[in-house]
Amino acid sequence: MGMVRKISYAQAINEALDYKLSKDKKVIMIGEDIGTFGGTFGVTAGLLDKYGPERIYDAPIAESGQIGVAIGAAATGLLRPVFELMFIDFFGVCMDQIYNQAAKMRYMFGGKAKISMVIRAAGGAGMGAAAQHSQLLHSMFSHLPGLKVVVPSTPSDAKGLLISSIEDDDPVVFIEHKGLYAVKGPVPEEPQRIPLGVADVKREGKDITIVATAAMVYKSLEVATKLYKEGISIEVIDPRSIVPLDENTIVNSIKKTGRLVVVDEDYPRASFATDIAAIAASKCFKELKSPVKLVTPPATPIPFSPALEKEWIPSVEKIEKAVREIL
Amino acid sequence: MGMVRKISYAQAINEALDYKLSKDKKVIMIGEDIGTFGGTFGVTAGLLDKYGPERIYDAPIAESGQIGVAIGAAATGLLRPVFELMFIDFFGVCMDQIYNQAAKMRYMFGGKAKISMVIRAAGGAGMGAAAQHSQLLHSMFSHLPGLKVVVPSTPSDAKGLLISSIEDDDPVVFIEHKGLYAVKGPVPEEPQRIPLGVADVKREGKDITIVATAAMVYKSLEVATKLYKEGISIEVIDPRSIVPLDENTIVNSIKKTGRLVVVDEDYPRASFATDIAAIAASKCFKELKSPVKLVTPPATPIPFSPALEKEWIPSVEKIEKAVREIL
Amino acid sequence: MNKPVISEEKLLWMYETMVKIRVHEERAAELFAENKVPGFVHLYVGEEAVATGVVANLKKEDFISSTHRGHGHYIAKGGDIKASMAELFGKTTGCCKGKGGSMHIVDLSIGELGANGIVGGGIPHAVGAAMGIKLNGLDDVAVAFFGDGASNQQNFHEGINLAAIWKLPVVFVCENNGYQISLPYSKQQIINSVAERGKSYGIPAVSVDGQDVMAVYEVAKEAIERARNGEGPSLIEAKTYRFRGHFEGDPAIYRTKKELEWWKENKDPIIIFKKLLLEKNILSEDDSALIQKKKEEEIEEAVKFAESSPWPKKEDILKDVFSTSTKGVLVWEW
Amino acid sequence: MNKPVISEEKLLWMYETMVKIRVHEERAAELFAENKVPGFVHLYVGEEAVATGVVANLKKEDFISSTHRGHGHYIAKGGDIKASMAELFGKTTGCCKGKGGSMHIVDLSIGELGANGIVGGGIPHAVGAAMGIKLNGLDDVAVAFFGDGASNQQNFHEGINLAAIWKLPVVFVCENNGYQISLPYSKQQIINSVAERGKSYGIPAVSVDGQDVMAVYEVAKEAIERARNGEGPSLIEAKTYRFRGHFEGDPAIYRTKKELEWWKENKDPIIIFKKLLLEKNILSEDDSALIQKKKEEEIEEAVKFAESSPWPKKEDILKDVFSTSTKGVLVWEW
Ligand SMILES: Cc1ncc(C[n+]2csc(CCOP(=O)(O)OP(=O)(O)O)c2C)c(N)n1
Ligand SMILES: Cc1ncc(C[n+]2csc(CCOP(=O)(O)OP(=O)(O)O)c2C)c(N)n1
Ligand SMILES: [Mg+2]
Ligand SMILES: [Mg+2]
Repeated sequence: MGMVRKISYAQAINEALDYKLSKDKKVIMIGEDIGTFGGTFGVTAGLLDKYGPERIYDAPIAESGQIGVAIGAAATGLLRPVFELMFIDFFGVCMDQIYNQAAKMRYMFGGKAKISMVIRAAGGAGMGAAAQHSQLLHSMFSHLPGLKVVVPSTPSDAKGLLISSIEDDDPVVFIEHKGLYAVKGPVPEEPQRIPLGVADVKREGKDITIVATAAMVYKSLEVATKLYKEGISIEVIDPRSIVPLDENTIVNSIKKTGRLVVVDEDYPRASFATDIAAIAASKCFKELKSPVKLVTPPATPIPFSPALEKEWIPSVEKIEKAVREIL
Repeated sequence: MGMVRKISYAQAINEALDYKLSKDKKVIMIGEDIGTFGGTFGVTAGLLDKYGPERIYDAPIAESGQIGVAIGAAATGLLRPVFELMFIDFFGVCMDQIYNQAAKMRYMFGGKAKISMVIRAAGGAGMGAAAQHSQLLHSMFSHLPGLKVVVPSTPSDAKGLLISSIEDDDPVVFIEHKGLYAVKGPVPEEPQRIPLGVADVKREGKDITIVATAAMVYKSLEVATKLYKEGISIEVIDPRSIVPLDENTIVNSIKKTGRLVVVDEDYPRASFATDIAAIAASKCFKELKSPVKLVTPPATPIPFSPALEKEWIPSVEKIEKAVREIL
Repeated sequence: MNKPVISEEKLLWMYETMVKIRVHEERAAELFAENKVPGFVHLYVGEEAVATGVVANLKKEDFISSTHRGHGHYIAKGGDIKASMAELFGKTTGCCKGKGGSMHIVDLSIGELGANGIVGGGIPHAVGAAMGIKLNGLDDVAVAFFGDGASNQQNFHEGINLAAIWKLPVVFVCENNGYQISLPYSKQQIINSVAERGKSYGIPAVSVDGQDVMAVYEVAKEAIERARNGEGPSLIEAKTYRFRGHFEGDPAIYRTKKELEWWKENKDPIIIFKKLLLEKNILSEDDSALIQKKKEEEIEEAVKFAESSPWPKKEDILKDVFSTSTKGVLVWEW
Repeated sequence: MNKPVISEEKLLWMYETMVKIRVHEERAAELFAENKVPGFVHLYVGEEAVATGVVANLKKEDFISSTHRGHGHYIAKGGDIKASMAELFGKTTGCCKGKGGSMHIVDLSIGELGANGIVGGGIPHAVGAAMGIKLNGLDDVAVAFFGDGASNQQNFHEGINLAAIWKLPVVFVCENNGYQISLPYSKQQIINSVAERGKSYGIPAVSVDGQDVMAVYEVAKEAIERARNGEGPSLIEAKTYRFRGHFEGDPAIYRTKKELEWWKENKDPIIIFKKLLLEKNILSEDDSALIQKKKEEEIEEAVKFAESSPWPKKEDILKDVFSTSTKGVLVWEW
């Protein structure tokens, strides 16, 4: 096998969409500026030309209506919609459809409804986009039952997980970190699937476990590489999907290392970070050697000024400090 | 002082509303069926007659519009609206206004906006109201920065906390448990304030700490009373407000007892329960003597059938079992 | 427009359906009062002509989305009343295996996309069904039922506009029963009819007497044919009235007894339709009594089925969240 | 209707305001290109006559709610451009202390309720301000500005209907610039004008040439007077066009160069108004050049103020979440 080509996270997502649109006529897309404009972040470029306006729907600003349409279409079994919410921050205008409808229909209907749909959205801070355009929000979606939640960190994961998400028979919230769209990495041309619910150990280690998501995976790996030179061996786990969660990999790692740092860009309270910390406290108590550390933003909205935003986002320095504190 | 009279949780809330409406002309109410109907649960009975339709607005079904109106009115400083969302489950149709607007305005505007408003809503399971009318949802509101979150368990707390909430200059989500509306307890006639951010130790103990909210406080107390006869001394803490959280009282109790059970009716993942468990794991690690226990519903929507719903809600038996497991 | 010719068979189906709904709902009220049916129950008594007149134009493959007041839609569309009655009881034989209850009865196999506890929530679902229909080149249609209260809500505005711009085969049927719980229509909107809102979306809209099943049938026929012919969506307002409280247990203090009595005496859709069928000699008093009896028996059978059905089991709670296993889903011990 | 008589002073204020907005926005574009202003920046170039013509009828105590494209509204209402320019830079002297940026500029002291990053989000806020006005017996009014795209969204529908039934002193101004980012108006709605939607709510609605500040002024005057007189809300659609991309950095591939050039040549609101003022001898070419220069100096002063202002400090992050202390709010170490 030759060298695996490198493409960006955005291109990888585009490839996954293109692949599924080409293979399955039931797959359609609904969203704002996904057609002519090619997506606010260029992710859907070329798809309208290739598949036409009967598959790629450029919609008026009516997110509740749009996703409601996607849900109805999915419920009939006639389509498998991919709904693009331009920014995950806009969930609030369509949360009822996401959560009281899509997430619960299967359950409320005793398993009789199949809501095969994906909600793709851009998330994450770092662009100076302020409090209403910078959130990541995966915690909340994992809290609310009935949604699968995917937060890929690498181009290859993004492609493989998106194909699996579109093929999944349940509603999947697929959050793409804006700061990663331009990141390049090796991505196989062939449409390989990465199953939901399987964590990826991005680096093996034995002294301490870091669980990190999305952009925080890179910062955690940076710390792991740095501290390795000092003889500190850090295991970095990227759960990739938050629901389902690969508990085994996480629990086994914590049991092995006895130490846990959770690094996450979402708000800290009642969050993905506390979820993992609580897993440690209840399921790995015997093996835990030191207090669990959470490295997250503060419990505040996201400030606009670049001077503040860069401090708000968890930094390599803070991760390093947390690791040292519990070693 | 004579005997304190006993009134219901619903009446206590009505008294708090009545008191603030009578004392402050800026206080108004917006919601569905709060006027002529007196509220779906009878909580606002009599207020329309007393204060008229210019203070008590019976609104068409347009929750996003309603709360948006409340926010605008609050932002001007001209009014202090109390918005009633009939069921907290309906948050999804107005979440953007709750969360991207009310919660963040003060921050986004550099502290210049003052959003003095209360969002009252009924929550909680046990009525056979199924997946879209039975949730409690305080975790999610505590996760998202910018909202104060109150979940009272007793009539007296409900009255004192609601008066404080209406007088607070920030947006407060005030969740009333439907199963408690009929519960009676001693409530002072005078409008005493209970500050937000002060937990109430509903029972002192030394062997184990239970942190419980809303209806779960009663079940936890039941277990505490029962096990006391066996010589097990349980401390039951009701945080009353989740944001701000009285961390000190909780942390000190866990340090004292070395053991923690969190009992909560909200969904378990990335929740209030994991928040408290994570506090134990990170801030009380040295003193912890056994694994932390979470007693919550499963991570599923709420089933309709009474046969299922009663199993879904955390039971006295499950709380007792959890306590015994870590003793 | 010429009056459509309707077969006797269809007319009798309409009559039987209305009676069936009425009998079902009155029995459900009793069962609620006896504490056999828990939760919130919103009945369709008085509004039977709307669901019936509309659905009389639909075939099995067509879709409908429904509301919290959904029994009538379900029955008209051909839903199995044993399954729905068992659902009202919370039994495992229910159409949702006891997980949904009255506000969530559903039968996807006959295109019934589900009742809905969120007002307005189902409106865009019918639009989505219509999108599926159009893309698959089918000649089916979808119908969204909803109330006057719902027409003030986001999904009405957003759902209809999307259907209009994409020219989808869907019909929006607003059951204006004059109240949103306690709020009269006159305090919801300062216009005279929800149909006036059709202009906002550039679609045909009409208001019809919802107590006259023939009138409903006719306007629905036109709208549904337009949708089937690829001419896009329409809006129908059917002016109707509910003969019971908003939900069972509602003392309905917000309306006068006189108003209620007037509607019952003058605008009972079953009495009105029966009179017409008697006049036309399509129905005799004997036929009518027989239909009533037959429907009562059917409902009684459903009640027996529900009563004798088993309760769901504790472990069922963990099923049906996802189509895949619960691995990694629960996380927390239970 | 007789044309209202407008004082020369007001006419000159209108001209100066439009020039000020134009100069401000063109400078902001440069600053964005130079990476001095981060984030998303949506400029008002080409639409100056709308904010100006409407706000010319308002006093300081009146309220407006704004949008992501909010600089024009802020400037017209009298916002301090030093504070807003510093905000665009993210400096601590900004109107939001650097926490908001372009999408959140605000000045509550002059009734500017804030720009908004959520399309449609601000519409009901103006309605709420109007409720406050009415209850306090004031003679102020509130104006909600929003785009054509926003008129498809929930808050348009819900906000306007509430204002209508409660007869509140608010005016809804839709700035129909023909695009919702890349989606032309013709693909958003199949009607011809957002004003047609007024019928849904039973309120007066009118469409006006948004490039003609006098025309905007006149229809706004009527609507605002109606509101002040307790006669309830109105809807105005101002047909306009944005001369720049949706946000800075947008190559605007969704529209033709020809279309853009046509608007710039034939429908530049400043050129049109200047011509009128010259004809009427209210303005000379020299006056105009002087105004241009004065505005450039003002903006330059604001830019200098912004550039020389300090950055906010790390610890500021924790401030302004609540009016009370952070006790029990952060919980997690930071
Ligand atoms: C979004 C939302 N808001 C409020 C409710 C509570 N609620 C249930 S039914 C109802 C009234 C509905 O009125 P209408 O649409 O006219 O239907 P009807 O009950 O008259 O058939 C309300 C307010 C709800 N279920 N969902
Ligand atoms: C609820 C919501 N959906 C989508 C967006 C992304 N967005 C920002 S501006 C915009 C277009 C707005 O169009 P319009 O209302 O016509 O205003 P214009 O930009 O033309 O002034 C969109 C889609 C948003 N900010 N909020
Ligand atoms: Mg109604
Ligand atoms: Mg526009």
